[in-house]
Amino acid sequence: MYLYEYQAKKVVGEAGIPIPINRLALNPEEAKKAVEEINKPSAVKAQVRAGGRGKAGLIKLVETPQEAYSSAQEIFGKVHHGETVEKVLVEEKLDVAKELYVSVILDTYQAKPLVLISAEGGVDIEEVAAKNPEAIIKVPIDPLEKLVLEHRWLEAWGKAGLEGKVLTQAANITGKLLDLFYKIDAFTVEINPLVITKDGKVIAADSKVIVDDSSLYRHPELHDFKDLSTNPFEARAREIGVSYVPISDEGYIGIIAGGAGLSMATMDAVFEYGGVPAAFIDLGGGITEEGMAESLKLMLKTEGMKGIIINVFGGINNCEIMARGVERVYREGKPQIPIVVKMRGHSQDEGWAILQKLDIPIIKYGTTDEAIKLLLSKVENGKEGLQ
Amino acid sequence: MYLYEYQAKKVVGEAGIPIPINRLALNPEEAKKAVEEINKPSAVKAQVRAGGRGKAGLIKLVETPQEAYSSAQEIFGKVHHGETVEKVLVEEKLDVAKELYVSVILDTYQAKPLVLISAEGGVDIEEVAAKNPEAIIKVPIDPLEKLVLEHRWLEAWGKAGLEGKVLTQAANITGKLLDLFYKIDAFTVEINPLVITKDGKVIAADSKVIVDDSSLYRHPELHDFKDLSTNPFEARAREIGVSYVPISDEGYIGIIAGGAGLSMATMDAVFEYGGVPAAFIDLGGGITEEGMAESLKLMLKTEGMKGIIINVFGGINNCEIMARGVERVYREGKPQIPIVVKMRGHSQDEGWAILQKLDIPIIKYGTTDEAIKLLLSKVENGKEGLQ
Amino acid sequence: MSIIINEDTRIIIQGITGKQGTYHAKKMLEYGVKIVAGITPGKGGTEVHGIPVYDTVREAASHHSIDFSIIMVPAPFVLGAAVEAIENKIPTVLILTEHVPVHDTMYIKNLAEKNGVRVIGPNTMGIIAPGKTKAGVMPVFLYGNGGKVAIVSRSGTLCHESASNLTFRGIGVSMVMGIGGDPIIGTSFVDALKLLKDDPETEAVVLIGEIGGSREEAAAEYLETVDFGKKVFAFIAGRYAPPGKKMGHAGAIIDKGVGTAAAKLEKLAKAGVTVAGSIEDLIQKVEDWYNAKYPGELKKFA
Amino acid sequence: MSIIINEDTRIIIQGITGKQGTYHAKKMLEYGVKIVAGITPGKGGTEVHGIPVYDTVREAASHHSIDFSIIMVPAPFVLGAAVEAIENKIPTVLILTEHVPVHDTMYIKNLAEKNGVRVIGPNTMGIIAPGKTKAGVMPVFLYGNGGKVAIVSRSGTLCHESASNLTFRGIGVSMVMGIGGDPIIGTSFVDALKLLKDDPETEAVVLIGEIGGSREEAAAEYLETVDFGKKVFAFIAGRYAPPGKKMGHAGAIIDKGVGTAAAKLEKLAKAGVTVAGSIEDLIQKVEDWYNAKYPGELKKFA
Repeated sequence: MYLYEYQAKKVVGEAGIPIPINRLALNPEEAKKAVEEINKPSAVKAQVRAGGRGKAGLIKLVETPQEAYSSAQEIFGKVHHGETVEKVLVEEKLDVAKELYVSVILDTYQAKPLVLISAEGGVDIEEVAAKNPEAIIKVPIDPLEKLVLEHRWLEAWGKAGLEGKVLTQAANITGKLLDLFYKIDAFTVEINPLVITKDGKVIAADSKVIVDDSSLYRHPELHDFKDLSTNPFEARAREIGVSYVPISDEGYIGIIAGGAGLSMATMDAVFEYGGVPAAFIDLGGGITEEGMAESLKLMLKTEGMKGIIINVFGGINNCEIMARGVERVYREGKPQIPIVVKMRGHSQDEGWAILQKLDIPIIKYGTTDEAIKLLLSKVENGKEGLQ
Repeated sequence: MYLYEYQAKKVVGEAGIPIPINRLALNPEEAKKAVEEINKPSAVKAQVRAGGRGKAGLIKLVETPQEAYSSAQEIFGKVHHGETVEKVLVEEKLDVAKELYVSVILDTYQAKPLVLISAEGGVDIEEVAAKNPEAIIKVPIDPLEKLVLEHRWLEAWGKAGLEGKVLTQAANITGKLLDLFYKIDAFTVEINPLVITKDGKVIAADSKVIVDDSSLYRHPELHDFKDLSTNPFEARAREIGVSYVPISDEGYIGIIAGGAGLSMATMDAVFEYGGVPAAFIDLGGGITEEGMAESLKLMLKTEGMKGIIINVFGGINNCEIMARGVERVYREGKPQIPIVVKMRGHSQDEGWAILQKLDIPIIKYGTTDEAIKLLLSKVENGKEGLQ
Repeated sequence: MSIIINEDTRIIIQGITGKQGTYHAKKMLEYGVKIVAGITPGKGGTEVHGIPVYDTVREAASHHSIDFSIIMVPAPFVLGAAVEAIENKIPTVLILTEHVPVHDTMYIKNLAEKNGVRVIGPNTMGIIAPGKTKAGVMPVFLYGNGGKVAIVSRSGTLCHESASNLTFRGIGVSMVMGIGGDPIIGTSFVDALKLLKDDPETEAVVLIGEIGGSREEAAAEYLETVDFGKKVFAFIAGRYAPPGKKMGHAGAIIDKGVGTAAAKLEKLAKAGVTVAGSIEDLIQKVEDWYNAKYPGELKKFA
Repeated sequence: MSIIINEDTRIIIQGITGKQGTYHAKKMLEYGVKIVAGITPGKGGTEVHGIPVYDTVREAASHHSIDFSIIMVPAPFVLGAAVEAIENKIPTVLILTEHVPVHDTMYIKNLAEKNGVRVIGPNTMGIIAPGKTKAGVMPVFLYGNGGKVAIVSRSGTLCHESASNLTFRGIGVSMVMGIGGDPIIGTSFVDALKLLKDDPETEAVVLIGEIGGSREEAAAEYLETVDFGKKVFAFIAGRYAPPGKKMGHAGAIIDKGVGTAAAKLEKLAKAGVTVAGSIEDLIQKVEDWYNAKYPGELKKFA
């Protein structure tokens, strides 16, 4: 789960890390009030996930509450990479003396948290890593270690050239950031820039937080931040307990598959043989008859759909149950587009029997490629009849 | 800090461990209301620290709210080992099938938490340890270990003979008890008895919690429980930043010393040479002139005081500063009882000079014994004149 | 003797009394798997299909020799079950469960390394040595009765896909292992390759990767540094994935150009691996190699 | 050569810029102690009495060889300072601070043992090798210029008391160590006895204990199991303490008859230790032993 800026700031601030004074505003009037309260030159920042907000005119510096009102009026409702601006964060402008960088990321290869520290903040850290790798200090953490204390961060920031009160503040913030990383099951907690103000305070000016979705069951405090996708198909899939992944707006082939690997391989095959997939549904494990039926209905409803491939195995799932799910949809009305099923595994004979009664072509022994080629030929042949 | 029963239960309950339904009552009317709310046969229990409440008639079983009122009326105001009953805990009576024992104690010698588990609960665990030591399962914990998980407690309780749902409940409670031990910096968290009810629930029927006073600065959640001693001398000493320890109600010698060891050795010497100490004040480290003056005044005010020994070193403290503290008291009026000072260490010459001007006898090079003998002879000689 | 498991491997199932545990215990027993015990706290003393159930691994270990544990408990309980198995020094611990919090896997992996325990998974279909034994949920009739090609895959269903097609074409598989689709996993491609290098039953290895992460790149680096001595094929799912899109697995995130299919395939090809553009292509390439090595032997199943 | 410290010992002070740190650094310099550096986060680059101050132990260690660290930071910061010293493998870490949370000391002690670091304290006056060096807050003129008797005590002021009286009577002390008054301490009586057993400068040892705990009993058990070969005296403060009363130290709790002065004295006496009923008695018994061993040598100071 990728948190919005205002959510990430809330989490970072609650971890005891100093953040700029800010207010979330849902309309221009609130943005105006926010600057009145902050009583300082401020920034009005659109809350969208994609980068490049500055260039897109979605961050405005304002001096007065009235300016905040008019800037917010401009920003609200704008669409940025498919996302409509519905919230703005109004935030005090800091008097920046210097910009630092600090993050804790999950080093999945080493299976350890990795703390990254740099005196060169405010820019893309990957650029720093490419141009001047020794400007980044990497501190790997042993996840079995019970206590990781502040001297580690004093040492690292000392190496980065900090001293005096700025050093102790930065070290303290780093310790809190690691605690936060563990506490919220994060993939990434990043502060960039970590600002030293002209009066010597160290403040997390911007932060990025990504949390492990699998851990959300134990984080009721993050439930408000749950990514309620604006895509109704993704939302419906979540209710069913499967995942719906849109692929291309121009797509017309739907993929229902078991497992992310097979879903992607099926998507690849569709492209490979000249088709364009619209979306895939990954059924995951433990799919029920109803879940299968609802998944198929959802895919059928996807705009522009011309053919569906169901590419599943009876492994952790069961062929008979999945076939019954398909059957249930057919009972409510035979779909008007071609459907091809490739299915094998536990209870395959029972599953095949059900599908055969429905006149659905089944690839019993071939590869995914064969199934896709069959489907695409059916879509091609049926074009005139269906349009 | 030794928590009252109702405080310990609150802490244990907040740790997620099931406790009996209970209400704290400050008067008989509240006790009555409590039983109305609990709506079950209950126990009315006086909140005092000393044991033997049952025998002293300070725990009453009641069936009705009216009985609770009259029982509470009997209990309130009673004095038990010097403590007046000002609160009662009203608590549902459990249907006990079996009583178990579990605690986490600080094994100071091994420097490790030690978890004690026994199927023989409800009695004094030291008795069990003496009579049937193998009935107690001891599980030492490595304080460096980040996670101690439930299978340890399943193993231990399984060895103790538990099974089924009772086993999993007891194991879960034990894990939470260890978490609590760490969380509140405890010396002891004990549940005795841990009751298995007739309907198969496992409930912490009684609990004892002792917290490390040195850790209280980081436990704002425990501040309400702070042991505000009813002894005004101890309370005043706490304000000054020293500790006042009453020794004997018949005592007439006051001891002001630096450090617990020297304070106790001085106390021993007073007894050894036939005197009876009333109290000692341990100045601790970093005593100021004012702290010294206030300590001496407090000791002078102690009832029945006939002579005071000041037995101090300039080590972490300073002789001159301590002498100035004494001087300050003398300036407000020369004490009417003999005072003997044994003082040496940092700035001893300056300290001695101040005391000599006040005509206070100083043991410069002798032992504590010499100082006590001198003081006791002065008290003996001055008896008539002072009484 | 196969790698990791063989006909003598004595297995326990942690979570045997759950729905999945009970179902797959039965499937494994039918395959002749030596399941010596099941573990479910609070269910000690009961039985599942005649398999004795214990409250703890320790208790089971006091009654049985244990080589391998399969963890099939729900995600919130995986940490506890895995740590229990590791503390009891079960040599191999396979975690089938999906949606395990990644921080939990991180802890498990580090603790396992400290204790010399092999972890496989989480989020894997398991491991099978066809005709000998299996520890997992794969439908065994798709895996035939043995062969000379090993498959190691991040995706379970792509194991089924490739193993079944190799089986149908008469080539067969020597062993198939799902290493799991999560960002952190216990046993990597490199770990598997190291074992397969010395496996006398395996003459070729199929690696099935996905976009995201760098495990395929690490495999390529490993293959460049050793004289592996066996044929290696590779397929990477997600070649056409839109950049930045999360593709089901948490591990399958393309982040700023790292972990793309193109990068992985290039590195693997450079390390001498035969890379395939699709499943069909993969199966065909293995078949071609097989026919060249053992001309005229193949009898297609279907 | 003395035990633990001697004239060559290079010492750092963690918390040197605090009031106590600055004062006692001066006192130690006056005694000729080799203080090579001080540590205070955020004060790196400054000096205290000419001693360079660093932000971290690591930085200090990159400029100086360090044998010993004295921790004088406030109680809430002791855990961090001690863990820092231990992780930097400073061979001996002495914690002067009182009121350290006992769970912190527990962690410190276990981490130190794992890292082969000796911890002394917390809540100690320190250690002194009279005439050579000191690491602590003791007034040096009470400790003379050496002798043949070592003192090991839970109480700092009882160190001053017994050392000053032995000095005044011309006997002197070879080294004096406060082991600290807390429930958990780094170096125990037994640890000290093991070192003193092989110390050529020490011919007799004075143990000064207190009621509570079982460290004196452990010392008695140790002395029963080895041929210690040196005279041992003991005094236990708190013989007359009312049972169950907390006597200032958290460690000095009489709990249900365990750790009483009587029990400790009996065990020590049984182990061949000469036990004393008061300070005067203790000093007198040491003097008697000395006079018997070195007749006519004593010249009293006062």
